[in-house]
Amino acid sequence: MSNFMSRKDLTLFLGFAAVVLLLPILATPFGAAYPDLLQRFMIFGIFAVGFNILFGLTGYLSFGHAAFFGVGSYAAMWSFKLLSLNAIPAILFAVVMSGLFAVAVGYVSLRRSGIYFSILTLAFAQMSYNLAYSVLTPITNGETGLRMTLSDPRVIDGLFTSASGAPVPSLFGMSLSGWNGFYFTAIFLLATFFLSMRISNSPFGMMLKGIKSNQNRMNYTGFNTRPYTLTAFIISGMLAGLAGSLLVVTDPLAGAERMQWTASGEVVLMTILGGVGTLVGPVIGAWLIKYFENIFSSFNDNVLNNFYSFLPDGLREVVVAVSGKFVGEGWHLSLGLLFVLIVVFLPGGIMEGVRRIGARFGHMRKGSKSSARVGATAAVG
Amino acid sequence: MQTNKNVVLHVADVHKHFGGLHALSDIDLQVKEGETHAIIGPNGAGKSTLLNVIIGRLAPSSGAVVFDGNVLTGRKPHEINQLGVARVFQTPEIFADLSVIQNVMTPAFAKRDGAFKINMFSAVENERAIREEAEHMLEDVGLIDRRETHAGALSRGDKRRLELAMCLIQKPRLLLLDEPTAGMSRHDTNTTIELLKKIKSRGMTKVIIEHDMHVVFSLADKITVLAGGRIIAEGAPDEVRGDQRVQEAYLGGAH
Amino acid sequence: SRGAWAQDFCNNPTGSTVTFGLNLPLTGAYAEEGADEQKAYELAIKHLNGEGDGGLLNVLKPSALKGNGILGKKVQYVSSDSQTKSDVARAGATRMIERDGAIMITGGSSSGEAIAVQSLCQELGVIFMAGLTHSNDTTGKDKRRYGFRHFFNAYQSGIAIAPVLGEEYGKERRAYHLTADYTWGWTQEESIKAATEALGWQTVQTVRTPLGAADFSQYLTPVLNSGADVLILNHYGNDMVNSLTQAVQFGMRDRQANGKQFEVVVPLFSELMAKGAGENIKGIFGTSNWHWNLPDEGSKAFTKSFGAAYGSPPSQAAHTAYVQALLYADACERAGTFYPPEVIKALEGFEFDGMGNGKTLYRAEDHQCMKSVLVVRGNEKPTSQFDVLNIVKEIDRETANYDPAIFGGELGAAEPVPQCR
Amino acid sequence: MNAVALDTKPVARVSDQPFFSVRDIHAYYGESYIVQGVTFDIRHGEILALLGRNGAGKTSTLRAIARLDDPELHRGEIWLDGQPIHSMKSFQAARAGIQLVPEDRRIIQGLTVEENLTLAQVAPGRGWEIDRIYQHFPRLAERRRQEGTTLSGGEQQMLAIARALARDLKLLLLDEPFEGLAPVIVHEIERILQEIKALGITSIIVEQNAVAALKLADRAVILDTGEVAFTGTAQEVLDNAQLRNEYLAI
Amino acid sequence: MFEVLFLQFLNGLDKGSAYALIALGLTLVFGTLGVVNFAHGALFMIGAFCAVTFRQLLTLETVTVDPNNLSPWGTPVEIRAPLVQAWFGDFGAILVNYSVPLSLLLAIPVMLLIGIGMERGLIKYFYKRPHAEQILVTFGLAIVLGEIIKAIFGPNPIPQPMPTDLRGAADIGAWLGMAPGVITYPLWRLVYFLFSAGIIAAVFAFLQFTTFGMVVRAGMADRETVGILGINIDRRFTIMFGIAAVVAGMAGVMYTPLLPPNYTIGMDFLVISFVVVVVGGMGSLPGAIASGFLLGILQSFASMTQVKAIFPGIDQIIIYLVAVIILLVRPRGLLGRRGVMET
Ligand SMILES: Nc1ncnc2c1ncn2[C@@H]1O[C@H](COP(=O)(O)OP(=O)(O)OP(=O)(O)O)[C@@H](O)[C@H]1O
Ligand SMILES: Nc1ncnc2c1ncn2[C@@H]1O[C@H](COP(=O)(O)OP(=O)(O)OP(=O)(O)O)[C@@H](O)[C@H]1O
Ligand SMILES: [Mg+2]
Ligand SMILES: [Mg+2]
Repeated sequence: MSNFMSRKDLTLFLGFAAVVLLLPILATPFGAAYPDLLQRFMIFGIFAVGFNILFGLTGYLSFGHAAFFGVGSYAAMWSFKLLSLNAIPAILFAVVMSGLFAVAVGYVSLRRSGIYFSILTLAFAQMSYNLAYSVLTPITNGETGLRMTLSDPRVIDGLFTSASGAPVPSLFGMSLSGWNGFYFTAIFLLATFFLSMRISNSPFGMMLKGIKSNQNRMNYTGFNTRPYTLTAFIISGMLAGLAGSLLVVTDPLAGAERMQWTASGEVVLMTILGGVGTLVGPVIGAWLIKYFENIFSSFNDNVLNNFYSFLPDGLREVVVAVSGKFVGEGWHLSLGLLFVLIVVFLPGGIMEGVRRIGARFGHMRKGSKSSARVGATAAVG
Repeated sequence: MQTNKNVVLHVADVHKHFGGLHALSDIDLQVKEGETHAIIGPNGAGKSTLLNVIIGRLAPSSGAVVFDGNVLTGRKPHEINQLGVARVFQTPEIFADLSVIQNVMTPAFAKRDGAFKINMFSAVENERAIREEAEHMLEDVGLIDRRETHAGALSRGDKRRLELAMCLIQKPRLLLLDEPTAGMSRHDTNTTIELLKKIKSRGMTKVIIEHDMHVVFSLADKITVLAGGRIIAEGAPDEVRGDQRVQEAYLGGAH
Repeated sequence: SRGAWAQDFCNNPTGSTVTFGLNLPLTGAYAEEGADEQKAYELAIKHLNGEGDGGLLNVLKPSALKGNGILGKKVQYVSSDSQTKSDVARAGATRMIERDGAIMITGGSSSGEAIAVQSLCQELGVIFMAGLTHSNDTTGKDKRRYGFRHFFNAYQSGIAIAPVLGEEYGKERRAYHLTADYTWGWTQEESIKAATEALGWQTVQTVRTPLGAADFSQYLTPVLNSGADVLILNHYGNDMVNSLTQAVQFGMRDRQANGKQFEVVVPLFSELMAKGAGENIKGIFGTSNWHWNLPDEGSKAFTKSFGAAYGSPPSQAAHTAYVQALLYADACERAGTFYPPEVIKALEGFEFDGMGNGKTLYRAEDHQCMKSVLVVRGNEKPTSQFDVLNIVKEIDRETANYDPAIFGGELGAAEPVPQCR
Repeated sequence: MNAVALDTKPVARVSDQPFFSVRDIHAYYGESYIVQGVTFDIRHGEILALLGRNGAGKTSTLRAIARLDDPELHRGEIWLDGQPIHSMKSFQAARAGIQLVPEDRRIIQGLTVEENLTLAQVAPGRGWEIDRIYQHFPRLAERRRQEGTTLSGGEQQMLAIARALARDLKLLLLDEPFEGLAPVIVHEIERILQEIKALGITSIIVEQNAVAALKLADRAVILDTGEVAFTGTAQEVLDNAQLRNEYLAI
Repeated sequence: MFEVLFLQFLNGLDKGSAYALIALGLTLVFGTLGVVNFAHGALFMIGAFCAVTFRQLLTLETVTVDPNNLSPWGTPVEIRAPLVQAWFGDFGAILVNYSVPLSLLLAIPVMLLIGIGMERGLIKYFYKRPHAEQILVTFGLAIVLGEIIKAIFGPNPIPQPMPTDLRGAADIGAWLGMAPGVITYPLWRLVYFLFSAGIIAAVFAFLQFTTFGMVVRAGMADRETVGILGINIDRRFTIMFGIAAVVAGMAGVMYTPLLPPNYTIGMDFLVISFVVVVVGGMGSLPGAIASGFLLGILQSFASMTQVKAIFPGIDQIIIYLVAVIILLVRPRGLLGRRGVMET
């Protein structure tokens, strides 16, 4: 272990693993402790962590990562329809397909940098989305989304058993819905987290950071930067595909909206919210946004009324009316406010905020000169 | 003189013009193994342009650059570096977001692993060999106590020394220095001179652009004087110092 | 006795209450439909629990409802924002089933959503009472044993509107279709095309337009010189509002073609869309599932209690939502249990009256309600901002009927009941 | 913006009253405390040489005086000819007559040589006319249409100084004006600075080439790790060998 | 065939002018100030709702209820009397009729205030911050603004009738001496085209032929140095932002008759306008405008059934396809400046 993992990393990883695996308990007070949401926490955590490998380390802001997510979903679903209900081949197939797609898109898009790169990726994703929704319907089943049916061939399964009842994904016969699904996805999140930890501490990761910092210098230092950026792009594309496939494993439907630019934007927001380039940040960002989408949106007036039942009627109506603006159909509003407040008060995202608070306390103990990473040089641009 | 030594760098009658402006005209230059070749000349003479052509940042309008059998013109910067050519820029080019030590380790990896290698599963902090090498380098240039500083936060002179370290750690066969001591305190200039002398003794070939005559005359084996994009004089330091045209074109009576 | 399956089905309500899961588009372009549906559900739940004026409880015939909740359990609800996206809708439904113990899921404002959630409910063994969904597939090739639709469909729109178009515009017409390029649009185009061609109309051209193409000019100009004299817009929601508005600007309604007045037809639209289209909807033919100014007792009663509660008449979305809630409750009462297979049995082939569309049959073969369908027309001189549509004709159930076999699909089995947790 | 309260009451100028004075300024880059209580005065028309090792804080001090955003001035006062510079933003300080020639020249990308000069005359307070500048810097005249950032290092240095002269300046801050200049040009710049001095423009010059700097300067301040290590006349520095090799190694 | 092509070309110009106008506003803050402004669509939307508000003010009604006459849903029937007409008679009617163009008078000051307020209150602090954070803050802002509009006006589109004289179609064919009725085009779209052309020309002149433009470009390249030269760059940036907001708002106002606005209308235009700006090249007004027209025209032709017959679904992707091709052929879009947001 220690030969390629420092004690600090080890503790971080163990801590993270503990939190993830205890979520069913930890999330209870927040009303989030049910399989489906926790599965999504895991899945979008993977998505965001993978995205961060490209954006956070290499500095290339892709605005089309949802495309790989979508490809992963469709690929996995086709594997369920044609090959087997077993999740493993589906996931492998999905990761390979999204990887291939990433090679193609990355190879073209990485010829440009900065905003030009972003728009290229956006363009590819939007094309995928529009086509998936319309002319590619034979492959994607368009608006209604791709689902399994009793009549699917499923050649591999056919060899062993004759299908009975509604088809659902499984792991060698073990159902993957509910809590099984959660632990199944959790394992993948931990693996992904471990991978990204490794990458950012490895020489490879340092090269990526170098590219982010000064690509020019990297070239004159003897690095061929293109393969590095392409590798990062493919890895994050494959992880997006993995996430996409896990989403159909736990919820067997592949819809086109998950490729739309808003979905690409969502993962960008998740990453920034949590903290670009940090290890844990993207995961937190993903959890936060999914929590708003699923829980805040569910607080309708009668929930609020129960919540504020301790208040006298007149007052309660007012309070409910006011807070009703921010939850239920108003949940978007609070999400928007959250974005603004976070970036105004915690520049650099949640993790950066945490780091600073930590530093503050550090100062109180040793009030000496510290060379904080501030300054025109870093900030301008 | 080391006339018997073989030529490593040959700039074969290079022209470079920007629109109407002839920044370089029929430059023909030969640098010998292990030699320290200084290029001096008034501002705007074309010195940096010449280095840019050698390093592949600019394509010459005509002519070619040959480094030890390999034609450099048309090659990618990273290929040229991998052939063993490193450069210090006139305005420091460093990794502003990385720590000082990481700045120096990165080129070491390029030297060891080549232009591209995916090694994800070794942790940087366990790359002992490279780290120690980098620390020695930092001691040599006197930045060791700023090891962990964020390089963007260095003072100008410190940035220069850092960039020098980044090039030296690669032990290039040919080192191109564009005003390495500009803006360095006299004290650090002297240490830098010592450092460069030490490397010279290890037989590294150097092309150095410098305005500080003190530096030039204490390092150079051979001096080429550029003016208006042409070579106006070439030879051993004393010859050049004596040369009349050099006097008015460059030294301007002083020294 | 029925006690046998006491525990072994999803969210079997053990306490004194039973929970409905409302899956509504609260944000996005269909938010107003969502809001209207939510009002209707809240009203229905009040009435089921015996509060308020009882609404349609009094007119539903036959009715097993007692106004004391369902099987003596007080009805309450949880809701989620479907954002009119299949993924999100499924996430919401799953939450309401897994976390909030919803016994039944209902709502929605698009066929994509409906079909996605319906298949989910099949997997989890929870009954889905579809809200606003018009695609043939919902009760056609994507029908499910656990899913039920009260709303009518594109095919019936075709059957209903064709004769009226024949009377109004004659049999010698050349139609040009602009169709939203996704499943619902296609099924509607198909149905209307078939119905109008049966009349003797020709179809000049059918053009697919991207979903959410804000500006349709590049699709409208070719219509002008295509030799067509009717433009049929198979668009819904904002697409419809925009394409109609722009078609009118292109002078479609005040031009002559083939010696006839050029006409625009929008096979499906709702009051809300009509409001959005403003002036431009006047005189436009379309179909509706229901409209508040129907003369029958049920419609009157519903309009009254909805208006009393919210100060405005209900939309067709509100109506279908309300009715679905009551029908489910009634089925449970008749089945005497919440056990889905029994409730399904109670709904399949159930025939009732008094809910606004005359005698209605929940068809066993495809879980599609068979009832009368309305042909409506944009009101030329509205008396209030709610009075945007006039009923031109009520097409009776027999005419609107069709053979469920034509769309294929499989309902699947009701038992064994899947276990949701 | 800055910690010091605005104080506008005009200060009567007594003849021996310093023209420019820095009073105990403390400046930070974010967390890191760099300029640690620097104090000095300059009389009208004087040139002050600000010397010290790399990283001593010379540039930071100049930047603080020019009121740039970082380093951030937390404490201390800066007075120019009775104006409270410490309570100004950089553009106000510039209008008050402070002109910084930054250490890496900061020629503006995407603008031609001429645009770089006209830019300096947009804000109120014109200095030399452009023609006059071209007379003094013929090389710039030749390249007036070239993009400023493609000039050679020395040409850029000239442009940076010219840009300062294009403004009506009371105090000129030069950060390593000789860096990267050929001896001939160094002489040329020295000559220009002499002229400027003759015009009675007060200047502070930061330079590693201490000899050249001290030749020009009347007085000198030596910084060490953000604090003043020595204040006195230029001659004193040249005479004091111990001082020279401790801080300047000359 | 010819008339079809000609009409599609007109559509192209019209669409193009719409894209160009929206992109123009965006490129002022995004292309020039380098702020990734996801709230630009929201500004467009607010503009549109200025038109809505203006009309609602003009059509204010006195509502009296008649208790002994109930509506079918049981509420008393309302008798409504329009105020403005009551006061100004015919003139009032004219006002209402021309509400859309007139609402520009409301939109311009309002948008200016909103723009300046936004910049001073929030964006100002983000010039130096990484683009990532600009995205987050402006996106959040966009959501908030959208939700506020939704809270006030509801989620349903609100139709804005255009002035009666500008309804219907102009017979361009006849103007060009062809048979009447062959080439007719909606008057309002022509008006819109001329309007955007005017605005574009005005802004263009202002930024290209005054030093203001140069100063702002310089300020973007290096704020610090521009400050050293005594220029108060912050104020200029604020003004830029104000102009951008006004341009966006006016585009929104004039678009309402074509597109009944609801609170999502901004987001619908956001992506496309980013594509237009980048394809035009960062920091280049002419580029943004050129690419606006280019994409508009190509989109129109791509939507023709003849074309779609050959490439199914091409109209779905044409914009993005063209974007990809252009960015691969020309590294900085059509006319992009070096070093603007390339890293
Ligand atoms: N990209 C370019 N476009 C136009 N002219 C250029 C370009 N790059 C350099 N020049 C011109 O070429 C000439 C040589 O420039 P170069 O930077 O090589 O001079 P130098 O010898 O390095 O001067 P210094 O010692 O001041 O650095 C200068 O006059 C410069 O203006
Ligand atoms: N942006 C910054 N952020 C943090 N620290 C900085 C920053 N810039 C400079 N420093 C630190 O402030 C100290 C003084 O730097 P400064 O540039 O003022 O030195 P200097 O005297 O100008 O040195 P040189 O002669 O090399 O230019 C140095 O230790 C440097 O590391
Ligand atoms: Mg040079
Ligand atoms: Mg300095």
